[in-house]
Amino acid sequence: MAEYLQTFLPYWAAYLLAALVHAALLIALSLGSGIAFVWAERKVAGRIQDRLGPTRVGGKFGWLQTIADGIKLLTKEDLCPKDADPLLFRVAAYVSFGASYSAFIALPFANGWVAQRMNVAVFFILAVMGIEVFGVILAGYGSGSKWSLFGAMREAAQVVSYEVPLGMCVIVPVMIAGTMDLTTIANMQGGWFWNWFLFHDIFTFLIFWVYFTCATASVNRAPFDLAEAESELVAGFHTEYSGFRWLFFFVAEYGSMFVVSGLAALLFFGGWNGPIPVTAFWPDHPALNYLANFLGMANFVFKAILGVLFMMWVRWTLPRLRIDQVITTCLKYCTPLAAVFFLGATLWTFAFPGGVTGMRGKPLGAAREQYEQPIESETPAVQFDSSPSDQPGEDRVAATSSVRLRPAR
Amino acid sequence: MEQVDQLASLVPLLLGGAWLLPLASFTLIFLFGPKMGRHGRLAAYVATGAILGSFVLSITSFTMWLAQHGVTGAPTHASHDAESQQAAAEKSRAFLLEPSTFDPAANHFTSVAYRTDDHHEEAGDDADHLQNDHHGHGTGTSDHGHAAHQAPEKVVYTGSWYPLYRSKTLLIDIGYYIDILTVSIFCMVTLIASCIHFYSIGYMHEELTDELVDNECKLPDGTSLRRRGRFHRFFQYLSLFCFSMLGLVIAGNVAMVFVFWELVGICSYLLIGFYRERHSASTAANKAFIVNRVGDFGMIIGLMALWGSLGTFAFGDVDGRPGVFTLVTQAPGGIPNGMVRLAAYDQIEAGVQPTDEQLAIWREQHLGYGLLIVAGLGIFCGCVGKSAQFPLHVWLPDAMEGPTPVSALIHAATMVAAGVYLVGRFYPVFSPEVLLVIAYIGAITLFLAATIAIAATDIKRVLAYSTVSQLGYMMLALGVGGWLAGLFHLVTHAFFKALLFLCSGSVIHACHTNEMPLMGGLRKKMPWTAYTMLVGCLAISGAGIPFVIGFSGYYSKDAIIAQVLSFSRANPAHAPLYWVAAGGAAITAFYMFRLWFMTFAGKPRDTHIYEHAHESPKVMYVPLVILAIFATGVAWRVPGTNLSLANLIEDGRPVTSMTDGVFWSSLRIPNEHLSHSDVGIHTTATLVAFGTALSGFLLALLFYGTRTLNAEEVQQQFPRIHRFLINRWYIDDLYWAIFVRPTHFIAQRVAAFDRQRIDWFIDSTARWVRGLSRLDDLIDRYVVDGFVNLLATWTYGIGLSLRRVQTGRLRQYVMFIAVGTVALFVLASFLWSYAMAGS
Amino acid sequence: MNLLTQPVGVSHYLVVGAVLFVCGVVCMATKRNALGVLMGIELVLNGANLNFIAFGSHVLNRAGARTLGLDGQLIALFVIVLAAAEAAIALAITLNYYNNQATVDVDHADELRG
Amino acid sequence: MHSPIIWHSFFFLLFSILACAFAVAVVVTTNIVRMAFFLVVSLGSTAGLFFLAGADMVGAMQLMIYVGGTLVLLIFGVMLTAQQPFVSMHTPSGEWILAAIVGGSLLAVLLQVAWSVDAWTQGPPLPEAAYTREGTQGNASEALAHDPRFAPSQTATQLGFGLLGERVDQLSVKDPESRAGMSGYLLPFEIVSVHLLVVLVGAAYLARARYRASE
Repeated sequence: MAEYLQTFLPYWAAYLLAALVHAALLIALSLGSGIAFVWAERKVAGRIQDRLGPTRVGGKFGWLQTIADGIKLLTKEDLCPKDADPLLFRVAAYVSFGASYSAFIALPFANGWVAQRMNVAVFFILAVMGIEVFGVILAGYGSGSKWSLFGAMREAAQVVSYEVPLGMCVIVPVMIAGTMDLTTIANMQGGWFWNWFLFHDIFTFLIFWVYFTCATASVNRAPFDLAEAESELVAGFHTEYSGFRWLFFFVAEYGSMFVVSGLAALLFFGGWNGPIPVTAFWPDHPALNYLANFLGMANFVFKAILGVLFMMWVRWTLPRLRIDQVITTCLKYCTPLAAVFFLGATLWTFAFPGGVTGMRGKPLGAAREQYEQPIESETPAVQFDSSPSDQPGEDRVAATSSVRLRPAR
Repeated sequence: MEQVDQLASLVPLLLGGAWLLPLASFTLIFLFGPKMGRHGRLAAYVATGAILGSFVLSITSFTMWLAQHGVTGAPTHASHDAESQQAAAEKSRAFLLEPSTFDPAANHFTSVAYRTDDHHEEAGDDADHLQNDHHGHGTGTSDHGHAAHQAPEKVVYTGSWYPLYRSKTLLIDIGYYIDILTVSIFCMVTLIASCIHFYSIGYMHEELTDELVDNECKLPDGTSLRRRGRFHRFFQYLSLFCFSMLGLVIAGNVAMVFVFWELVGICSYLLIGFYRERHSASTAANKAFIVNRVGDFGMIIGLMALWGSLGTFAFGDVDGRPGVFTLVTQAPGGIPNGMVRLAAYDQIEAGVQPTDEQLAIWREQHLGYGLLIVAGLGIFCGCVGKSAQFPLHVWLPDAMEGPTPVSALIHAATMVAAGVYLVGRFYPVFSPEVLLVIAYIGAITLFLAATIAIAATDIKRVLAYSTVSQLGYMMLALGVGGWLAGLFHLVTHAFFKALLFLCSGSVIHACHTNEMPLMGGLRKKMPWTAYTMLVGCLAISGAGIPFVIGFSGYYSKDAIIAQVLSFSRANPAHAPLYWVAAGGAAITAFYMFRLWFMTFAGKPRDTHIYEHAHESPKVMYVPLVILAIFATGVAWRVPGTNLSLANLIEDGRPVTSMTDGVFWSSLRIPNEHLSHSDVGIHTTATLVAFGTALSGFLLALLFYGTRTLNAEEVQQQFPRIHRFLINRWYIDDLYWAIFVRPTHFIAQRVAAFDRQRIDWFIDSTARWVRGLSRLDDLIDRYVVDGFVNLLATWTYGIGLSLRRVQTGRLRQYVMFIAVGTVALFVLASFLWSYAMAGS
Repeated sequence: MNLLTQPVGVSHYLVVGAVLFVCGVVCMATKRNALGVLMGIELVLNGANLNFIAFGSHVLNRAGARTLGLDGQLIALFVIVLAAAEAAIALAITLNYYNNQATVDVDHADELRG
Repeated sequence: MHSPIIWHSFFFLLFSILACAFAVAVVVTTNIVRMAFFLVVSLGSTAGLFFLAGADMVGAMQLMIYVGGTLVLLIFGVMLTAQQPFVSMHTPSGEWILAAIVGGSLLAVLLQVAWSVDAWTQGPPLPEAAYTREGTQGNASEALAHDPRFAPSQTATQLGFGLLGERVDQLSVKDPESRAGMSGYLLPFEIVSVHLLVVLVGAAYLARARYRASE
């Protein structure tokens, strides 16, 4: 886009404009998704509780209820309590939202449709998601309220704890793929749905559930929403917030939900690859490729939304845990399970480097092939054990990748 | 055949068990002795039980042996089926040694089947002598007119329990050499030892107190010594003694014999010195030990001669390696190749094995024969010490200081028997010259001891000299070729001498004195003792009805005298031996009955002692009865069979022995069978023995029984002879003058030198060292310590001044670091630029 | 000199690192709060890390120049990990100190002064 | 000649100003929680600088460990040790002045060193074609693609191998003697792992509640 703009704008302006457009798109996405999710949550909650949910505003399904709420929030007064540390109180919401939003930078929506393709995308997403808790802590502390402080402390303890099993779960697909680049990971799961890492082996299937549990906890959703347990702490860390600032926390939470669900989709459900590889048979034409990518994005968003809906379903089904139960769940169940499945998956990958059903996927250690150089006169310092011809399906992956990898701009 | 093989493994097992049981008992008592019942009473039962167990095991193996091999040895029962024996031997993979092919004049021979309990291999260098036919059976006819008989193979089990050291040049095992002689001696030793154990339980009962008053040991203040009882200790030593003796008997090689030989010595030392607080006892123990060392010195020389020439100590073949016997008996002329080689070492090129022809030539030159004599004499030297033969007999009478059961054990079954046993065991190695020496030593001993015994008044000393004398008989018999006679007498003597000693012990127990002149008429007080002792006296005197029946001593002494007679006929130059033997028999009877009459007959000389005398308890006189029975009938033949002690021992006769002297070519050792079967010799001997014994008895009867003749008068008439005898031929005084006094003199001189010269030197050195140390002390204190203290002071001062820097304020530290960093940077850059500018 | 139109070199990073470092040092030197001192340490470590990254970067050095290469990043990684460990320990010490002294003022921690 | 803006330099400037400014803020402020916040921003910006220097793995690590972990820990500490809200401890002014002098001199020394080497002051030159007006007629994006500043960084795998002891970034070095010195970082990696475990245990031990002592 920047190249196109350069034709009629100054060089720097073109780039700035292009960047702004990209950013606006992402912000719109996160905000829009937030609005949609709030509505969906209300409807889901209603249905689960055997009622209708919003029905009035905007027609039969209450389409516009959230918009109305948003307008209400925007017009509310932005209060800052007397005991609060004004700077921290104000900044907390931005930190939280900024962190959640930053995660979208590395989240690919379709093949190549990513704000910044990163070599360490998985790691980056986890890292910035970890920063989100910082905003919560600042909010809790800066509010000068004991409810907020309690909430923040709980949140911090919980999120820091759950990052351990979460990281372990995420490592498994990364290990199977041999890379942390989300685009590559998703591309590896192309083809039929049994190529998804979820079905790679029994351990990945099991560890997905651990991942989802931990993800739910790390984005602070019920039944792990101790930080805002309204029955005990009024509203937890955002007790003192109102208006637009509160909205930031709200949107950040839903954004995070989308991010972890999207991450699940990318790591376990093939990302933008549908269960049936219809686009693989399309001829290689720019328009068709664009259409394929669009279809992929729809695929991905659908999967992510499914994850979010699943979280909602859980929220309105299970009661909230106590803080000790939360920590117990993390330390006594999730962490050992994740460790065991991680080991299992490692051994499985060793035992069946090519998968069991002709499944594709980059075997462990295949990543280093790119560093292998033709052996010359001297003996190389590093002798790699795997050679390309040993890997079934390797050529197909390469072929698919060459078709799929197209620059976004 | 199966049974034979089983026996070959079973008998060593049984006898080994019998051998080790006393060791177990010793160990037990050693570890837990004082805790065994009150005052260690249980120790007696442990020891007695152990020796009884040994006895049972010995008897068992004895019976099995008889059941398997029967008794064949007697010349009159030579009707054995050689064919079947031969077949049997081949089946059992025994290999036959061809005997005595070298000497057509050999007047007897026996072929030998060595049965080793492990599968033998090639027997080394002499393999061509093995696996031969029995053609030796047919060739060995006697040219003395003695009817040739087909004697069966001698049954010997040799083997090794545990190899201590094996190399090409030396072979030392814990092994065994078992023939019927071994088994018989085992039975004899264990039986007598059992009796003595039982007897000791009664005899030693006063040791069962916490405080025992030893009246014979006076303290400097005149009171008697009081000490704790040592009951368990006594039985501990007894067990060890039995173990050592049995080990000596079963030993398969001379090295092992030597070890147990020394063990026996140390046991005798311990037991003789049992009352160690008594000066006489400890001195006697020392004497016994030291005198024995003298003999052992000779024995070591003999051992070295054997090892240096033959490279083995083993009697029989072990694991296919030929033993001493094989080497000696197989070698033509009786001189083993090894000895010949060693003697001819200066004619042998290095590294070249001499051929058979060369060996034969050297052997013709009698090379190696000297070595054989040295070996024989050396071994015999040990026996002289152990068996108290003439030059070294002085320890035995002094050994009477030990408790009487110990005396019995030493004199009957163990220690002194060991020497005779070893001579018998080693018989094939003794050349005729050595045998002659043995015979003369035996004769001198016999006569000397017998004469001393006449004059002795101490009841135990009489017995002790009688033992020495009887041992002299045995040696004499062995020396004149009476292998059977010597060992026969050994066994019979063991029984009646044990009996006699135990009886005397009983008397001493009753009278609390050893002096015969204080006794008399005791037979009414203690009939069991008196009549068992009478049996013993009769036995030792060789009483019996000629040609019909007699006490055991009758047979054995008969055999000895017959053999000596035979020898003196064959070698007229050595006729005095015969006279000594015959005269000795008379003296024996005389002093024995003198003893008996003085003790038991007549009127009591000391009424006080007589009043207090009493019969011993049952535990003491029952063994006496048992021993008396054996002393009476041990030499009898079981009616209807040819099972008799003589035949048994005959079965154990060594394969062959040299008969003709080499250096002394006229010397001829007559065949023993000759003296048994030749009516002329045998009858003469019997009659002579009977006559001398009777005359001795009559003389004693006249002197002490009826008191027709007065012994005092005789003493007064021949005061010098009496003094000579009382003083034991002045031999002890001679030794004192020759050995002890010079030794004392040299020791005094050495001590004086030590005190005056060496001590002076050491003292002055010490003074020097002290001076130097003072100097060193000063240096250490002021120079070294001063330096160190100075350092410490400095360090302390610096620390004191530096502690102010430690403000405990963190931020200041950070400042220090930062300032330091900046300063370093500046300094470094300055230096760097300076260096740059310089270059 | 327009920074925007000129390629970034190692020196630029070094300057930033120096500033962070000095800030850290000054922070350590002026804060009485133990946790403030800890934060100063973090800053110092980051300044150092920045230098390692800069020296190892192929973006900031001219092609063919001798750089630390991957080692720079590896060392930075180790520094980060050790900094985390150090922070945990320091925090534990601080908490203990607080348990004993009821304050986190490092000026009170001078019981071992000389 | 028209000098175009280099976006790389722009972002560097942005992040470095943020980092330095907030670092100074950390020094200046007395409120400990604010300090923590400023530190977060400063370190986050440093992470950005890492990304810009092509060290994406280290940057992500910086975010993850420092910002997500260490500082959360620090704030825990703050909260656990604060007696009243927003406590601040004042340092005597003299020390401030002293610290400023020392810090200033240290900074001067460091800056002097930083600018003392010519090779360091200039980064790699830009491809001429990319930023000229004429260059846009050509294939500017292709030119940019060859500029390392804009190429996606690929150091994560290399770092992983480096930690496992295989220097895949140095495969081109053929000299065996040079290779001998590049054995990777497996041992330090293992030591650090164990070290972390020990720290974990030790910290838990040190910081555990002393119920028994207080009773």
